Amino acid sequence: MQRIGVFVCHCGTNIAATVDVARVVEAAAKEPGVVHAEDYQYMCSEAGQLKIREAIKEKNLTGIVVCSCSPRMHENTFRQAAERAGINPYMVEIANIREHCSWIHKDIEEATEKAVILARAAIAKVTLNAPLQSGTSRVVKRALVIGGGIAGIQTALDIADAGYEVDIVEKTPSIGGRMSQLDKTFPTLDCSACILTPKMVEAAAHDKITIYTYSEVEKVSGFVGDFQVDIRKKARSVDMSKCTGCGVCQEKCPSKKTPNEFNRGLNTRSAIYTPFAQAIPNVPVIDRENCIKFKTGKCGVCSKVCQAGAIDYEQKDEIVTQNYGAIVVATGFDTIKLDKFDEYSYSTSPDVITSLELERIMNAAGPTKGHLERMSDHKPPKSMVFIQCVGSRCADKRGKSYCSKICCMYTAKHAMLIRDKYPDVEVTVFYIDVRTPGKNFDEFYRRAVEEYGVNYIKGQVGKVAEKGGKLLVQGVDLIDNKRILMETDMVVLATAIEPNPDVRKIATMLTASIDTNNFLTESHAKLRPVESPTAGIFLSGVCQGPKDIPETVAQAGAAAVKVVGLLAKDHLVTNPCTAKSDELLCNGCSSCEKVCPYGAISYEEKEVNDHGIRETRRVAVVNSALCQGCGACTVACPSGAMDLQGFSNRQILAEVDAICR
Amino acid sequence: MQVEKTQEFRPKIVAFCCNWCSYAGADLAGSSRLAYPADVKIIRVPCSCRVNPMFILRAFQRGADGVILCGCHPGDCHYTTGNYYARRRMTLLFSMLDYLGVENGRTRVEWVSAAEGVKFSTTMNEFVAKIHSLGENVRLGDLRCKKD
Amino acid sequence: MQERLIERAKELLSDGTVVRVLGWKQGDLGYNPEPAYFNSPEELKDFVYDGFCGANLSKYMIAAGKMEGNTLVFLKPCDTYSFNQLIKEHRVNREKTYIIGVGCKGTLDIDKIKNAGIKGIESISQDGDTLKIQTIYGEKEFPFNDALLERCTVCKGKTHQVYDELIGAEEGEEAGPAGNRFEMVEKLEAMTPEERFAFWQNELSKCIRCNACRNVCPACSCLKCVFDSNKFDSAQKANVDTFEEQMFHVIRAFHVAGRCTDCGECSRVCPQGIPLHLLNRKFIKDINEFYGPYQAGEDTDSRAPLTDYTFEDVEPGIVTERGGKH
Amino acid sequence: MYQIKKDRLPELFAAMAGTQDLFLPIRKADQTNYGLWTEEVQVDLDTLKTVKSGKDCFFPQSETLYSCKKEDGKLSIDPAKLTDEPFVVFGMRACDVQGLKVLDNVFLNDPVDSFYAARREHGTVVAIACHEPEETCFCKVFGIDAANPAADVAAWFVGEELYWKALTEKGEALTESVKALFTEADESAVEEEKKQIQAIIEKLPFSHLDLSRFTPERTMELFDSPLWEEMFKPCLACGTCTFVCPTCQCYDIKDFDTGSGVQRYRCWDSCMYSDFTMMAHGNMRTSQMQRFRQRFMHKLVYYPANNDGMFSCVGCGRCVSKCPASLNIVKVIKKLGGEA
Amino acid sequence: MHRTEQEQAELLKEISGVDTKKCMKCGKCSASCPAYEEMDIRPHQFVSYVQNGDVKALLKSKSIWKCLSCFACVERCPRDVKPAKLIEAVRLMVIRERGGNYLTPDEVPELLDEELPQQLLASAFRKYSK
Repeated sequence: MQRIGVFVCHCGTNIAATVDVARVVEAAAKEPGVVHAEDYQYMCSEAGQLKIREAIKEKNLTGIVVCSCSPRMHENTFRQAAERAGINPYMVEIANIREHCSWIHKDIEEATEKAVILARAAIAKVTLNAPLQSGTSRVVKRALVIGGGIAGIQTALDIADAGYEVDIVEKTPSIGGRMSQLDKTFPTLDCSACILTPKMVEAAAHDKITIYTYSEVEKVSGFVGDFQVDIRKKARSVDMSKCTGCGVCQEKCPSKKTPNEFNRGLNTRSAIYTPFAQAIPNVPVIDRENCIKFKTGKCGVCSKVCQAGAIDYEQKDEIVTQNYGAIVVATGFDTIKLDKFDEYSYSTSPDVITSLELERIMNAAGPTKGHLERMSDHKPPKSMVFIQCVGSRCADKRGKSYCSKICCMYTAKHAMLIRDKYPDVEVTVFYIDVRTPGKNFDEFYRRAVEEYGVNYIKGQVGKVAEKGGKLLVQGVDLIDNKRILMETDMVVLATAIEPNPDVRKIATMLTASIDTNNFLTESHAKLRPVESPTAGIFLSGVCQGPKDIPETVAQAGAAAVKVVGLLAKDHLVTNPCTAKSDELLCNGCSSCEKVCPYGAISYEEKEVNDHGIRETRRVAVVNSALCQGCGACTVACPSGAMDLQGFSNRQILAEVDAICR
Repeated sequence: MQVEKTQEFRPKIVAFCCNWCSYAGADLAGSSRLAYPADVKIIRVPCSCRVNPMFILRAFQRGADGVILCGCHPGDCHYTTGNYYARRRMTLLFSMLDYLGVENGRTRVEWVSAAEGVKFSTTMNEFVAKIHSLGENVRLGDLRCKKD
Repeated sequence: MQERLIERAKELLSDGTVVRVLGWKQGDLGYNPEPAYFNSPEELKDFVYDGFCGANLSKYMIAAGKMEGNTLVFLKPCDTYSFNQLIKEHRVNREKTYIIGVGCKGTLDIDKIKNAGIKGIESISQDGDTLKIQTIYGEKEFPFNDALLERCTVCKGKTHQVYDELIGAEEGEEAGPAGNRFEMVEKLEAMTPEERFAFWQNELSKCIRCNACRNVCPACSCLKCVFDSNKFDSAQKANVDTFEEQMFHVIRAFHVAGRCTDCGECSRVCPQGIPLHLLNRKFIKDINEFYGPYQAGEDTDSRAPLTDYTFEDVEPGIVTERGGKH
Repeated sequence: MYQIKKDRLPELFAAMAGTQDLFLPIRKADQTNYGLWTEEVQVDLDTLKTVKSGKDCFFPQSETLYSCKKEDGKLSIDPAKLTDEPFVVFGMRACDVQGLKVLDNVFLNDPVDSFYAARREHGTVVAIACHEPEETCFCKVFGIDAANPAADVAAWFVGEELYWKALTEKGEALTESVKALFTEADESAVEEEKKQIQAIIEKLPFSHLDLSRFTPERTMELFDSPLWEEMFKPCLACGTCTFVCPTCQCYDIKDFDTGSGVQRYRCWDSCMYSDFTMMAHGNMRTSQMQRFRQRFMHKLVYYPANNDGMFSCVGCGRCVSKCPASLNIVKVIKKLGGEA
Repeated sequence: MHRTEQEQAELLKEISGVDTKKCMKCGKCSASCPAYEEMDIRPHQFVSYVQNGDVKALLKSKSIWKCLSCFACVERCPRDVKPAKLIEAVRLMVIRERGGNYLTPDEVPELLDEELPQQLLASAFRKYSK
């Protein structure tokens, strides 16, 4: 029989003003097993904790119930106090009589009665508590960053600079990400490549950073401190150690009709290609789907022209298995598909483009070598219309409910750059709101209007139609309350951004939670913004929510610090509230295994002695290092063999009974 | 056994709340001083998927008049998938209880995030009101557990 | 057909494919054959296969799988669903089992015959669509179809889901009478909660907690049932209170939900004639409606509905919204 | 001997129930079991065998022995009240009546079971002769005469009449209390019925089972028979046979925590259950074969050995018709008795 | 029955099923409207007028007879506000206030016009049959 001590906290007047603390003590003292009950002003104070420690020693207590604030607040405090007095910290239960009682009830009678019942439930539970031992698990001093954009690069650099090994896995043939596609950046208008390339080079040169490009994460197992990850290095068909990056192969490649992804399909590329000139690594890949050699078996031009003999058609995908202590997700974003926005004629007119396409058009290395021209007839436009919020702030299924955050600013940038370089081009921006929170942002936008004469019209465009080589824009000016019907040469859509479509697959592998928009969920919206609720998984960049470059870089650094904080530990303490299977009751039916999100349950053929019957049975075994203690298995188990330590069937039933008594 | 007709009906309500979202939501309701009747007593479980149908039946056996299960919103489960299993289990269980002729308002599932103190409080107020309208649970109780 | 089965069993015993045969043995009344093991060709003289061989032998294969050597088992089409489900749950040993899928014309319910007032039955024989019943009170006749077990009036079909060979189950065989198996469930759903409560009170109060339903159920294959262990303080041997009837049957149905193949054994064996299949079918109906059609035992590797989910699953509130009457 | 028209039976029931509880076969949800008579119930005297025997009326499936409570550190015990009011059980059959005698030997001998004794003392049994015995019946094997049930009152249905004859003092007293409803009748009225019943019984398939091998001397031989291993195999280990049996008397004692106290109750147990006679060290019968053997050895060997040769089977045949695996005591008697 | 303007606004929301609070004032409805130039009060204004309880102006507006019920605004509204349903509701309110049909079904054929869009006809007939 447990010897239980009950400690009722006044919390100043927070509890004592609505709960008759003395009556709670009196009632608790009568409960079976209770040998000590007292109250105190502030149980969490050093003096309060001392009372607990003294009582444990004097009365030989084996179980502690503290009636106080939420266990989310001070459970740890009281567990530590108990531990210091020599009893197992998991022999402590909290009755939440503040948040769940005194703060929400006014009537003292009612509140006191409820506090007594909550205390009773905690006493009933602690009666069945058993000492639990936390285990420890190792921390592998190596981090994985998934995604090699600016977020991933920055995170990797910061972790590596702190002295830990980092691997970057990038799906495309080069690191650089979206930022490498941008021409200029707001609000300072510096060239994107000029500020990104040095970072890329730094990452590539860093002796603590290993970069896997053209690679994907294939499988993740393990848990915080010790994830095991399979990385699939897709066959590049080019030997990285031999290639000099001379580029002859790309020039000579006869298959040049593949839409160029880097230029958003505005021009084409060869089947063997590097996405862009500054690519890191500067080693091409063969796109096997479009390569004549792979399609027909004939050709082999690249192999013939390669002086270094780097072309290797036989190369196979390779799986690299590596252990990591922490994983950072930096999978970034893409623009949404516009197939549901027919009113803007995006899919029918080549002169209606997205902002990201405009970036490529404006870029000196882009499809037009930086000349602003219409994609239909390659003539320079005389007027341009920008439409904001295309697919953002949408309540219906066509778009996204959120604000994409960056569009207002890049549109101002585009408008400004165009007016600067081509002053004769009329630029009109249709907007709903102009949102410019950020340092020097509103000033930037005002300059576009005031200095560069960009025409901002409040009102969404209803329709864009092609008419005689021109685009007819039908809108409305909400300020003047008049219809606008204007002809223009180009229309640029500020297309909503969305998380990279691959993120759902990755999140599932990582058991990291994801919201309805596919953004990864942070552990706490305010206080833990760069951590996933899944321990050991961190978030960097737009995968967590829309953000611009400075914010991304800031978050990348923050994620890196969190990773470093984790990797700096020698070992981690594991949660002892894990599932446990009673092998005498287990049928080996596999129901539990199917619902375990952590792959913590496996099966063994085990010799059991069931009351004298000896036989070999297939029984479930829980890996307590993997188990996170959710309890899904305990309900899936029909025989009741699976139970959860710390929240056992009998403990919860005891609470139910005590409450309903 | 005589039930005092004059005495005001004070329902017994058990609320199972997952540790990560709903229990925190209840804490937020508390720190925001959002009142709900004292008839509701919360049991903390790690996840909504920890709640066994037997716990719910047991509560009714012991005289509970209503049982509510709160967990993280689908997609937000701390354990990724727990509430999806809970959702199926509870849907089927509630449907079965309804089929047996138990008033279906006596059981409820609500997804309450840690940020939804208001929702927690409103939900509990609504639920208590519903149980008041249904009255005492007689169809799923155990006579032996009635205090006489 | 019986002769063909015996012949084949003898062959398989003689050539060493199997060391024992699990089938049905002639009873001492016209209608009570029992499941039995036959260890030698000679013992097979007592083998019988007729309309009263309703017993689903799948569950016996859990025990048989632990015995030395291979076992030949005869499975009717609907029994094979149970066997498959047991394979899925790692409860039987497929390697050590030789399955002969036997054709089935429907199995019979002796109580239906007795309830029609036919007493003192000495023997029963089939003549076309009619059962000829010899009793001490004279000869009686009874239509074959009227004597079918409820489950056979809503036959799942004549296709075996797993077997090594088939006997008497020819291709394209007509399915049995295919009634709507959810008819009674729907009827109950259409009642008011008060009526439903009264219906189930009436039925469940008959329960004597003999556990026949559980022990015969191929899905109830737990080594130790929760109702026999103290894990939930749920071990009770009798229904001391009506709550216990509800608790036992609801939880049992819940535990087999998504695993129950609707073999109907529970209702067949209940000494008090409680229509237990109506509980299981309610879950089956709900699962089909909420999560898409699912037939347990059709395969050996799919996820059961309760160990699966989709992001878009209906919310438990559907029960209130759908509501039924109040 | 008295007689009363069948259609006046409701009046008879009302008269008996006026002064005491009346239990009789009631049809509910398509099954017939003993229950308390009220005007609403559907009395069913046509069904030969109720699902559960009338044993329930004297030895209920579960009954509370006492309840206890702890309040303010003090324990109080409240024993259950023993039956102290008279009651009538109407409609039992000869086999069930014999079943009570089997129970009597167990519960009324020292140490006396006070709960059972109180019910036996206050209960009056009216038994009906079996008009149409069925193929599962084999009471004759145990020397029971279904045409002459040996209860407090014996009754016969002949045509539209019920004939009534008190056999004991309790029976006389009951008869006295409802005599106003009866008319006098002649014993000869039921002679033909009795003969008919006995003639049918002669023809029943199980009426001539040979019990000669079931003797105390053969205990070990029967116990060690290799046949058990073969016979038990289809057994599902359910308790159907036990719970429908009029003579099974094993019970388990359990505690129920009501939340505010503890109720100690007893309920029928079944030797078929794996936790039957489970003790702290484990179970002495570890296999189903052993439990299966226990049931039949008890009925056919151990009990008679201790009770002057009285078998604790009465041939009611309930297990024959209810066993889910079609096992039954008849198959055992035949097999062990050397017939099959 | 006499209603205050605020009650009328509530009624309009109820009839139309429109939640005017969802409007983010982007103007896409008006920008999409083919009858925009004909209207004195524009589709986007209908939403804010109802939101502000200014129903009298709407009841008098000629816009309600100019709306073609083409549902372009409903289709394109990013916030799923459905201005056309609101306009339809105002129309209904006018018709009901006038105390019944002021055109009989026989009169409809006379008004038929080859160029009249089918949708308008359907919607007009619905209006008259109320």
